[in-house]
Amino acid sequence: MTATATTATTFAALKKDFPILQTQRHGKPLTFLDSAASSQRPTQVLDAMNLAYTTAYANVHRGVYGLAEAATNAYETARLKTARFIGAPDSSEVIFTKNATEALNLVAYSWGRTNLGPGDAIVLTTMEHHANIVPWQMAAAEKGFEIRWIHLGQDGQLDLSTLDRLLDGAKMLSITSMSNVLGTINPLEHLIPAAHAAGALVCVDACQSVPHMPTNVADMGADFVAFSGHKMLGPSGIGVLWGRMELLEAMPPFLGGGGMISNVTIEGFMPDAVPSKFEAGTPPIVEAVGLAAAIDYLEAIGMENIRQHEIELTAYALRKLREELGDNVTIHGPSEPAQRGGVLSIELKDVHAHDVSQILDSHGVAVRPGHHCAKPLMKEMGVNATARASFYLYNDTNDVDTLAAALSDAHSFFAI
Amino acid sequence: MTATATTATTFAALKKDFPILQTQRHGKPLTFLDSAASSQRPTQVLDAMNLAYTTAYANVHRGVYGLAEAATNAYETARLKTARFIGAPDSSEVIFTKNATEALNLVAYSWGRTNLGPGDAIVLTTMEHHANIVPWQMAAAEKGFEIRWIHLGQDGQLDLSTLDRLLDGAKMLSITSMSNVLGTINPLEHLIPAAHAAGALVCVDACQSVPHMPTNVADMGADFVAFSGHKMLGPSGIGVLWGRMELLEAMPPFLGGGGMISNVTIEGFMPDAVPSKFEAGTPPIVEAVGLAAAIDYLEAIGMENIRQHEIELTAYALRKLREELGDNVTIHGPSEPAQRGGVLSIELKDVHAHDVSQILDSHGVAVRPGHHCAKPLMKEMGVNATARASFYLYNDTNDVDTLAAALSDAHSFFAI
Amino acid sequence: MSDIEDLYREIILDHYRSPRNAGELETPPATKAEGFNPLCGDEIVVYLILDDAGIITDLKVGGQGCSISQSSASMMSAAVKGKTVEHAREVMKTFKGLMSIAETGAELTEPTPDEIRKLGDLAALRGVVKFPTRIKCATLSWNTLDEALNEAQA
Amino acid sequence: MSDIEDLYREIILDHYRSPRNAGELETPPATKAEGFNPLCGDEIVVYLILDDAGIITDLKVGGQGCSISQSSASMMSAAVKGKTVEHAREVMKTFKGLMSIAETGAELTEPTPDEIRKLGDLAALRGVVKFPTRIKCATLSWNTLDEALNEAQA
Ligand SMILES: Cc1ncc(COP(=O)(O)O)c(C=O)c1O
Ligand SMILES: Cc1ncc(COP(=O)(O)O)c(C=O)c1O
Repeated sequence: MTATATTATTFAALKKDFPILQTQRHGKPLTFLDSAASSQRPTQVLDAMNLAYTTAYANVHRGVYGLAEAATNAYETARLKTARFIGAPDSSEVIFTKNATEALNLVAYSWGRTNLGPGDAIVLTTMEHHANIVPWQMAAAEKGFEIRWIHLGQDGQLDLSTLDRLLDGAKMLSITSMSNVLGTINPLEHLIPAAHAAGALVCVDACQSVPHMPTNVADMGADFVAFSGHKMLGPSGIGVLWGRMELLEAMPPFLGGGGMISNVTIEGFMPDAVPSKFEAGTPPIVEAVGLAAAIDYLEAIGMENIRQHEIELTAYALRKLREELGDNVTIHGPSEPAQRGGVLSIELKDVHAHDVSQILDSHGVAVRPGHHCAKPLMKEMGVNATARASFYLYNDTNDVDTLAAALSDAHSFFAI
Repeated sequence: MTATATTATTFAALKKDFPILQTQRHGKPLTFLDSAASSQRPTQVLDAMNLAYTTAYANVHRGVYGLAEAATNAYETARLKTARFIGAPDSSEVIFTKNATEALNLVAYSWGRTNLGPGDAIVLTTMEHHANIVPWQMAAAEKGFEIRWIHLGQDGQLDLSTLDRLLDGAKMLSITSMSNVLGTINPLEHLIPAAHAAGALVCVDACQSVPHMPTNVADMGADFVAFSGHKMLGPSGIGVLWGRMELLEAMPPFLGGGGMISNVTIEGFMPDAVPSKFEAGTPPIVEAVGLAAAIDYLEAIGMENIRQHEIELTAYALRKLREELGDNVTIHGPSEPAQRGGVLSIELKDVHAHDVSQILDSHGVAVRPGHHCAKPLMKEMGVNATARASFYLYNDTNDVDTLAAALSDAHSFFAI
Repeated sequence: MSDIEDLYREIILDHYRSPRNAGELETPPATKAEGFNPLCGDEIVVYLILDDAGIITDLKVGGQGCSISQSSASMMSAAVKGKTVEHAREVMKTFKGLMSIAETGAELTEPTPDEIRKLGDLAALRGVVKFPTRIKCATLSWNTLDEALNEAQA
Repeated sequence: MSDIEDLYREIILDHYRSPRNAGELETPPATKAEGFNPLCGDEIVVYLILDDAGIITDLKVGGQGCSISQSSASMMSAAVKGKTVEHAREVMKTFKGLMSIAETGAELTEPTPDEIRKLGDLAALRGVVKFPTRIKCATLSWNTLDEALNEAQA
């Protein structure tokens, strides 16, 4: 692996770092196309976690002895690395959660319930993952504020024609950077300044973009950014919330317990400083070490290179599937590869997504059928379920060819 | 390792299963005595997690393809195993969280904020870990209910002389099964019926007992039970809430997002059934696999045997430290080993806990100084910090001897 | 025969392409129940009319979803329409046994060859059992039928 | 000399056993500030009186904690009592440099041998830097002094 790996062949060589990609399914080599749900991880990440567990594990903070210092150091180094990876001005602004969902709930509970009430409004899009809808619906039901929706427009893009009206008087715009169904990359460079101009904060669900392209939260100008470790070569069990220090400092704690207090008496408690304030209990210690190793791996390849690789692969896939299946296939989302991520929501004529996925599995091809936790979007798309194929740095054109052949088979199987 | 391992020698042989216990500190073999904060884990647990990551990883639920089925299966098997391990009548009553702290917050947010208001009262003890205090204080500040306290009495035991008065009209008793500072095992067999008779529910913080002795939630008769994986040979990043199905079904969700809904529209959402309702987002997938492997390991040894081993070790330690240090050492908590867990809060005359811990570290002995996230208890004990040594199945009398020698050294170092 | 061919037998595809008893009934007099698979978004709507003798005199099925859920619904409708509630519950039990699902609280009993023969077309769904996530697809219509029957009898 | 002997030098133990300037001052006229190490529960209370010329005419230290936090507080009191605020801040900066802590926004500058010599007894705390969790113990009294000075000057 070199830091300047840019050609498809070099990317193909990465596969050997991922033990699970060497396995077989039904006697066929595994073609893993479900990284949008959760990625696989390289040996380097697994090794880093094993090393932590076997040489440097103890509960973090508060310990004076060597193992506790080593574990605390590893955990805090992971925070520093994560902060640098996303361009956070201050590493204390990086809060480790269990997943992106907890990160978004943290914002909705702590910021939302404190700042929103009757007469207030927030803006979401119908393209959001349930993780960026339900926490707000729960808060709205409790606090009585309004949720306004940016709907889907043409070519898998948001309809921004009424943006100004929607933002007028709103206190928050919470929006995905990239749709996990359509691959649509939303124009944050336009939306964030517009929201700020209207006096609204911006929370970005960056689950699908942080793993696949360079991220700089300072340049982006967002107020909160949430993402998950397991979608970016890291382990399960860890997510990240980044927030502007000024906001985090003003917010009440979310979960209460050990590690988030500066004092507790039977009369009450005083919260500790950010980020401890938001990290109650034993944190995902070794998961943070794994995430740091994943970041090292990604940085060694280069996020620009990864993005470029995925654009090329997406372009190839759009062409190839059209060639192979013609009008029997519909691929939702933007038609221009550079405007989208490597997430293809596939509809095969006369074959239900569930059946597509099942037949593909018999070819060793892993794609996910269903609503992808985005039911409002599916409703606007007028579909019930799609079969989603999604790419990551370890995928190559061979994987796309296998996908295309398996889809053809599924189609002929059901079309007789 | 055999299922009938009962002698000290057999337990001593377990050390070889724990790679980190073969490491050294300052050129001395590691004597790890901080399992009450977080335990170490055997190769078997690490291997199970590596196997999952390298052969059976995908996001759980919703996937049709082989890896997704295998991962879902492993995750749900972990739920079954955990349920059986704690004697849960129904495995759906087992909810995986990120740690015990989240489990207790779930109860305080979802059950507490729905059922408690002005005029209501709950009962806690001053012996609680902050994780079982702060979530209730946060809810009380919001909802205006009263928190009543059972205080510390003699010999590290709770003062139950006013129990009836405290429980009168209370809606919840939330209490630790074993103090993480004193080792005190609370008389739940007496307290739970008393609380129920008074019409209160009982939430048990079982962080310190589930890893160390047999647990049967049905026999115990509690309504909620919370504990953490990392204290019972499992990985970081996973905790458990068990609750009675009837209660869980009536409670509103806590975190919102993917996986916890049965439907979402822009108008609102419908929660899924228990346990999904309480498991929003990508769960700690591989952490659950690790926890299941930890349970296998513990069950192979036998929880009764582990408890017996720790009673013997505690008895030996109490004797040995007294012999070696006489009146220069105070060990808080119940004097009778069978009434306590293997948690020794040590005060060394004229030496601050922080310094004790530091000197011990130079002997390779890992003990934790501080308030152990139990500041109200420390205040009642009249101390600011203790040095806590805690035992687990991999500790033996050699470890105790090393501890005693190191404490002697610390004492003479400072006493000159 | 590969697992996948065993799953998608011709008779299943036939029911999928030409579902029996598709449609709606007016409520009332019909009873209606909706079933929902949150994992894949499949929906089944069962309409039925029960006469005083406990016979399902009419039954229609609506909804949408994958070949397994839709063909299972079609076969279910054919298997119980015109039959007694008792008979319908018997078939349901046999079919769930075939899917490795025991009644709540009961031990799983594998259906006998004789019982399976009585299932008719439904027996073709036995290949589903090798694909655990699809079992929910195959049983969705039956759970919905169960609800509709309970309601009609309530 | 082992790390641990380097950490616990005799002069440190001496300040720990016989703390200088221990006690309280009446407020007002004195200014009081409390410092708190949530990790270990150490507490430092600084009382000081600043005259119009900017001289710390009196200073007392209360609180409790480990040998490092208490000896550091004692040494701090001896180093700044009777001195100007300017001088106190200078010593603080040197001491924090010794502890590898840079001022907010500034690069870390290691103190010169000359500066270290000027620290007097405080230089004995240099061994702490090898034990990162103890750095907070050593600097607690200084941060509390800083607060007290800010308040007195406000
Ligand atoms: C008694 C008790 N309760 C709660 C906790 C909190 O557990 P966790 O940090 O895993 O959330 C602990 C451990 O620190 C504990 O000992
Ligand atoms: C866009 C988006 N947001 C949020 C999530 C939720 O992430 P997690 O399940 O890790 O909490 C996902 C992934 O499922 C996603 O794709």
